[in-house]
Amino acid sequence: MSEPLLEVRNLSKRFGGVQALSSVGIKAYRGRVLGLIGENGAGKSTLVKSLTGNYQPDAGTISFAGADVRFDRPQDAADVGIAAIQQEPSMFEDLTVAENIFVGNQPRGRRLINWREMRAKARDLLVEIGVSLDPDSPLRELSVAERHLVSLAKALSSDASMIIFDEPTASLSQAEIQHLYGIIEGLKAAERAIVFISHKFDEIFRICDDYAVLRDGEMVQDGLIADVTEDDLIRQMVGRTLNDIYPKAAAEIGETVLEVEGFSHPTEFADVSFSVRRGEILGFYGLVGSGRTETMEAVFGLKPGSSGEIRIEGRSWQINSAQKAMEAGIAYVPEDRQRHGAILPFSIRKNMSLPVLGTIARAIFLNQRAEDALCDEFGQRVQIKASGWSQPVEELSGGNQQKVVIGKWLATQPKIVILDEPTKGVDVGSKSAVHQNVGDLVAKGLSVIIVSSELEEVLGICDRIIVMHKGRMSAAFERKDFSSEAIVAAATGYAIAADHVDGGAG
Amino acid sequence: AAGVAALVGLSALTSHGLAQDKPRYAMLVRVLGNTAFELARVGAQQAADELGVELIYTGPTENSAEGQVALIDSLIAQRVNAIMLSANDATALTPSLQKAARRGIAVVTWDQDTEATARKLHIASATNALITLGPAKIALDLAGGEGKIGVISGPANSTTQNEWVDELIRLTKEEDAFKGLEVVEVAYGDERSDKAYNEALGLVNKYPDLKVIVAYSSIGIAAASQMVRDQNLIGKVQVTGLGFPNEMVDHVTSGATPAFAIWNMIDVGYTTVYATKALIDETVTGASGDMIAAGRMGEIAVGDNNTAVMGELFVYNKDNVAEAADLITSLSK
Amino acid sequence: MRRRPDTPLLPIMSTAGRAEMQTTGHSASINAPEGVNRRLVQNQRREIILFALIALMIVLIGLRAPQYLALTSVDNLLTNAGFLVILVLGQLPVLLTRGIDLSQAAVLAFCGMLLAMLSQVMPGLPAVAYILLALVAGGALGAINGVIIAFLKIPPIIMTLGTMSVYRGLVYILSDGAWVSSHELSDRFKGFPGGQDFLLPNIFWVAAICAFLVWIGLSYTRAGRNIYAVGGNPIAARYAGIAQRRCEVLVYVLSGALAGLCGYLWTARFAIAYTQAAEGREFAIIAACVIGGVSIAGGRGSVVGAILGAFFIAIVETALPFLRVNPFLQLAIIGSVILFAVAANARAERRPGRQILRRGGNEPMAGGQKQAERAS
Amino acid sequence: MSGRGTGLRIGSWEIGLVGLLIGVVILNSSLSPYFLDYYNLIDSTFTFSEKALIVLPMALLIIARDIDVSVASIVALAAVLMGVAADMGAATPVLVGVGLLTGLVAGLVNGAIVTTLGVHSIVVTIGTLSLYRGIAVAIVGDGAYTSFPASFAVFGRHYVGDVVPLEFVIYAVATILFAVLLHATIFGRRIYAIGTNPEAAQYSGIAISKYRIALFALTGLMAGLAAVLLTSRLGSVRLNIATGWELQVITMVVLGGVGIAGGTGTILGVTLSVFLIGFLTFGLSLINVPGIVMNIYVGLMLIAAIAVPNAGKFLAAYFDSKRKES
Ligand SMILES: Nc1ncnc2c1ncn2[C@@H]1O[C@H](COP(=O)(O)OP(=O)(O)OP(=O)(O)O)[C@@H](O)[C@H]1O
Ligand SMILES: Nc1ncnc2c1ncn2[C@@H]1O[C@H](COP(=O)(O)OP(=O)(O)OP(=O)(O)O)[C@@H](O)[C@H]1O
Ligand SMILES: [Mg+2]
Ligand SMILES: [Mg+2]
Repeated sequence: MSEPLLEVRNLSKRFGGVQALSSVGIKAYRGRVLGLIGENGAGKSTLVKSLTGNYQPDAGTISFAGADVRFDRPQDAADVGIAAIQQEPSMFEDLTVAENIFVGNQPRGRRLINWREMRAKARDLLVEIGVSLDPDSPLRELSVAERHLVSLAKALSSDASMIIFDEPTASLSQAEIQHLYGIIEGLKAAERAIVFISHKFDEIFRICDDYAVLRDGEMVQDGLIADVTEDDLIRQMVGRTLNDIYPKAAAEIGETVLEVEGFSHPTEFADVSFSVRRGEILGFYGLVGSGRTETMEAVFGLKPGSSGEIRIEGRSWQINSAQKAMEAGIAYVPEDRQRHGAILPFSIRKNMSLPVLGTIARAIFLNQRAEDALCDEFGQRVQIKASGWSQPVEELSGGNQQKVVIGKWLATQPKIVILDEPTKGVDVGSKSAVHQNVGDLVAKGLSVIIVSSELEEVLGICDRIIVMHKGRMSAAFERKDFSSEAIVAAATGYAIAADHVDGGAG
Repeated sequence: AAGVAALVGLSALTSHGLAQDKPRYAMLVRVLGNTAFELARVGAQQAADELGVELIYTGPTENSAEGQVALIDSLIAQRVNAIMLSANDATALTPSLQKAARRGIAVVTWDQDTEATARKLHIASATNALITLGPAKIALDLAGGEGKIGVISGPANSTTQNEWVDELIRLTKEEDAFKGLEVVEVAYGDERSDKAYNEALGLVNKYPDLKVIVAYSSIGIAAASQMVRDQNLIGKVQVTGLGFPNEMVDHVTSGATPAFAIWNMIDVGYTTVYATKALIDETVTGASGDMIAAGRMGEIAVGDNNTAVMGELFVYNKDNVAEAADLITSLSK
Repeated sequence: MRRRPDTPLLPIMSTAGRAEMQTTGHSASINAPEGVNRRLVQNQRREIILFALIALMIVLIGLRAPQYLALTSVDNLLTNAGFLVILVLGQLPVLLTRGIDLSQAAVLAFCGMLLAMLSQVMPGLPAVAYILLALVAGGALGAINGVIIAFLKIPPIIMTLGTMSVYRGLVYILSDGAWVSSHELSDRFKGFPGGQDFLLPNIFWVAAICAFLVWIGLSYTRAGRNIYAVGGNPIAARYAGIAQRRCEVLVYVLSGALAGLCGYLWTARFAIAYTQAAEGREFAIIAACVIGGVSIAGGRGSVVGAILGAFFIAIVETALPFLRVNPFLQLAIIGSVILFAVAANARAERRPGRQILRRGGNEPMAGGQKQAERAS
Repeated sequence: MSGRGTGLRIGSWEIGLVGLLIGVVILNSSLSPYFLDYYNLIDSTFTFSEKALIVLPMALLIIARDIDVSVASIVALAAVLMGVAADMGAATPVLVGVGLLTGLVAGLVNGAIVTTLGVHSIVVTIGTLSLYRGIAVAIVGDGAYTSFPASFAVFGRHYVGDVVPLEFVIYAVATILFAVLLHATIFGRRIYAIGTNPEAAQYSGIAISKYRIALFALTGLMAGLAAVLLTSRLGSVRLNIATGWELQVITMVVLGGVGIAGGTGTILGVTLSVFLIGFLTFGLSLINVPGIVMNIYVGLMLIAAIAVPNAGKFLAAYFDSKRKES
């Protein structure tokens, strides 16, 4: 193997109490893909951000193309030719696609920005990665997937010799992921060095040449993908073996609890009809941007202007607000847990009690004893790991934050629980824990709706799957006739076979 | 902490000595920064020096009753010997002033009066009739006996200024001498030069045959004169009213304002301090008929309603304005 | 990229992509003129509406009070609008960075007084010198705002609320509460701002020049685009390696400098400097920006819009005296007009959510997309 | 700032304010012999009690990420309408009713416009700032309302037991009520939640719009109460009554440690800052510092309160990086 393009030697970084990285070393080569693997909080993103000048490491050396380098500002990293597609591509809603690509180094004439040139360059880049986007369209009109592709275009625009993908597929659908593989192959062919972070092993084995495993901020092992099996990797990253990530909870299925009929919204989705039964797990699969979140938000009363009928245990409800939905016995664990799920600066206690304050208060006065009791009961049930109920949620790891949100909703004693992307960006360990919880819920006789973009997940744990495409139901499957091909096809809109679309009322 | 440090520093800059020996008279004006009161202060200071009194000059930043009430309370707290004020609200100050009286503080009003129960004595710069008359006479002969005149008043809420305007309108309607004049409109300049300027401009545009603009506000007359000069209307539209020599010199020399009138604020301030001293020394009681010995101003009689009036307005024109201006500038620097 | 354009990364995709680009209306706008117009109209919608509104207003006023359209009063309008435009041009970039500058009026008063007193000691200076001095003095006061906001992370509204009082108080200390009036100001000092050397009032021309420069700065320089970026998404801006602090300092210096300039013009125009000068204009400035479609939340707003907003307010203020409305009603009218304009804006202010149902053309999966169409 | 969503716990901010307050008291008593005098101090509360009544709801409003700059205009409108009622010979209870009702309605209107238009409240209330005072001006014109019944003067001028002004007692009671409301009830908790993360609050089933409207209404109501006390104290209403209060009120709130970004702040904090500013300005007035110069000190204090701690952090970080260099 030739000289490594990038070599990192015993890099260390700590945040207050957390030692995010301790003397980590990795190598990346031109024309090869290095897979960076590790649990949530293992330090992958921190490593990336140290390589892109967003964080300054406390110790260690980075040598790039043979020379030692240090990045005080993100610009420094860009200058030597390192580009990254960050885990959450944060971009500029109000600027155009072209501007988002070239922000900070717009093409200029003598002094002034040359807009025509900028548009042209942007268009070429977009064509090269095969996206048909108008360089002039404001970013806010784009879907998450499109945003990822724009940030990829940005990475390419800087003519970087090394490109880092931090969990690029977390919010992408199968088809989009396939597309991304193609792009990465192309980059390999163009002699770029690639670093690829993911929690999904199929991808890692699909496109990585080398791997490096992080655990609690330390390098555990690295080598050639060819030399390892999935189980080896899992053992190395969690330090133990996991038996089953997708356990199928065996709860017996009862009568119909929730019926949604002819649900429509002027812009987001149209005539969605489905029903869930007691003890049943209903999966919603589809591409990102296919309108599942919107549909669920509407069921939970958060999307004004949506029409259609909702019946719960036979009784029909006019749900126009979250309060009403809770009253009706619906709980919604939103997709974006940081923004919608929890109030990060609040303590676990305050988060847990928020939806049920009215019921646990003495008259209108706060009742801390009752709040603690609440946490004891439901916090235990989802096994939150925390120093105490007074710990702010922002100090918890992603997985535990997710548990707080779920626990908070269980506290509302719901009949139906809607989980939107509950395992998005969650590592295998926490993932199986979440699935355990789902199992317990249905076992207790609740009904669960899971929105997920991960095929294995829906295939693994659902009794029925409804597929959405561009805001419409494109198919519905009973467990007996689950088939990956048919589901993916329906999701990408290939075969919309009418006979599949029954309200799923079963 | 740094806050306090800064405070100490700045207070040092602005805090005035607290000489306990001399008697302390507080001169409370309607609003700070108005030349009229600055002039009164000059006169008052002269008198204070002559009488060996310490003069405290203060006033609110905004022309509001709340501000003056707060200041009166703080003056009471300081146990000053006298409060001499130009009131910006006839009723609102009464409780505080009566409290002051109960604490043995002599209360004298000047320029603008309060309710009679709130003070012992009032020094009037002139009666409203006299004040209105000054500019009215000038306007009359500027207009050559007859013609349209527009009025620029101060803030719409200033009682006195409105009284003057009403009086002016009464004159033009009822007094034969002034029948020739027609007040076509009253505009409010709000003591803001840009507002006054626009209002004046509005007048000349609306009434092409407007002869004279009478401004019962020192900012108004300056702004109007400025407008007349900008629009090259000198000689066509003439400006007069109440103003201060130091602000009006070059409007007068330019011809925009051939003449204007004003009472002598310096004398008002001067007299007020003497009157207050007399009141405290109980050489006068403020009853009608009392004679106040007011230093260089000679003897001044107290009329009914415990009010002593200073007399006719003084008219400035190109012959006397310049030297008056220089005098004022030299005094107030 | 170190790659020849004729060998794209993804042969298969890119051809599909290209094919897509000709067909789908969404991306067509690049080369199809009607597409361009569509986008122009949709982006400039608010400005166009506002412009129409202003035109309508002028017509109505003209019907009611023809003399308002007389040349002299038009000059007067342009002068007043000029002041407001200059201040608004300073406020706009600040708002774009999610900031706010409440100290502008105080800076105006301070610089006005400073220069007025200066003109007493050295009356001979040419107007240019005064203008430069005003810019420098104002810029300095603005820099104090900017540096402390940027480096000590004080919320702008608090910082400028504080300096608003401080600067205003300093005017008083500087002048000892006294006024500087016409005859104490040299003719050189008063000459240019009062003049009409090129047909229209000089103040109007100054405002026009400022507008042009700010427009160029905001839309054709990296610094300008960075200002939009920082306001639109501070975190992303940091990742993009944009020097946030420099942007912040820059906008407050600019805001201060323009307020200072305005201070000189104002003082010279009305030939008087006093402590309360322009007091309370802060709100009018903000209102003008908002009416012009500048977002308080940062990241959105155009020079054209802001200027139209300034004219909107200036027209209302200057027209009321002509319309012979009861002076006591003017404030209430201004208030309801502001509210009306804000309400009219509120719609445009709402972000157009992406429309899943009608989102045709710009699917990332160009290839799959086509087949999907065929399949269905 | 005091810990996010904290209850009555005393944060570093409050401690800082106590320090400043002590500093100001020492400073003032050294500058003027008349400062440390019970009657003077208690009388000085007249100058801020009314504003402080508006500070309380304004704090809640800002904690919930809103703001109302129209409060001074509401005071003016309420005062003028009371004056009108008085002229029509209304009795004291009616006058109080008119004042409170006017405030309440004005506040409701603010809230309704803000929530329906979805425009930032500072923008909307800048509009109503002109509108409300405009209406007041249109009614009172250049005149003044002075014909208030004698019994009406109680609120502004009466001393409870000849030692404590009734105004101050009312303010003290209001402070306690607001402290309980914000720190001990579910409403307070929800207000913090809304201010810290409105979206999450909505997803948790909190009726955000209802809360916002209610807070605006409460602010209006308290402004109405302030108007009652002020009018009663002055016994005279003119169109420029209560000018400039909005900024003084907001200054007190912010200096009290209420984060303009929402979600932080305590009633203890704003109470301390009320007394801080109140005593500072009173002390300065005792040495006859003009009001406009006092504003310099208040402004500096406002800036210093946040700048000084941050400056510490900044320098620390700076030297830290310097060490890394070498
Ligand atoms: N800005 C920060 N401040 C404090 N702690 C941080 C910060 N960023 C990361 N951490 C901590 O450092 C550790 C590593 O975080 P990092 O984001 O690198 O994990 P990761 O491997 O990217 O996890 P994931 O797979 O969820 O993205 C975690 O414990 C995290 O809590
Ligand atoms: N153009 C966009 N602007 C803002 N947010 C977007 C956009 N596109 C997608 N998102 C966010 O990304 C997520 C996925 O998009 P969306 O929810 O609309 O589709 P979906 O069918 O729910 O897909 P999924 O639930 O798998 O994410 C949601 O959180 C949505 O808010
Ligand atoms: Mg990560
Ligand atoms: Mg979603």
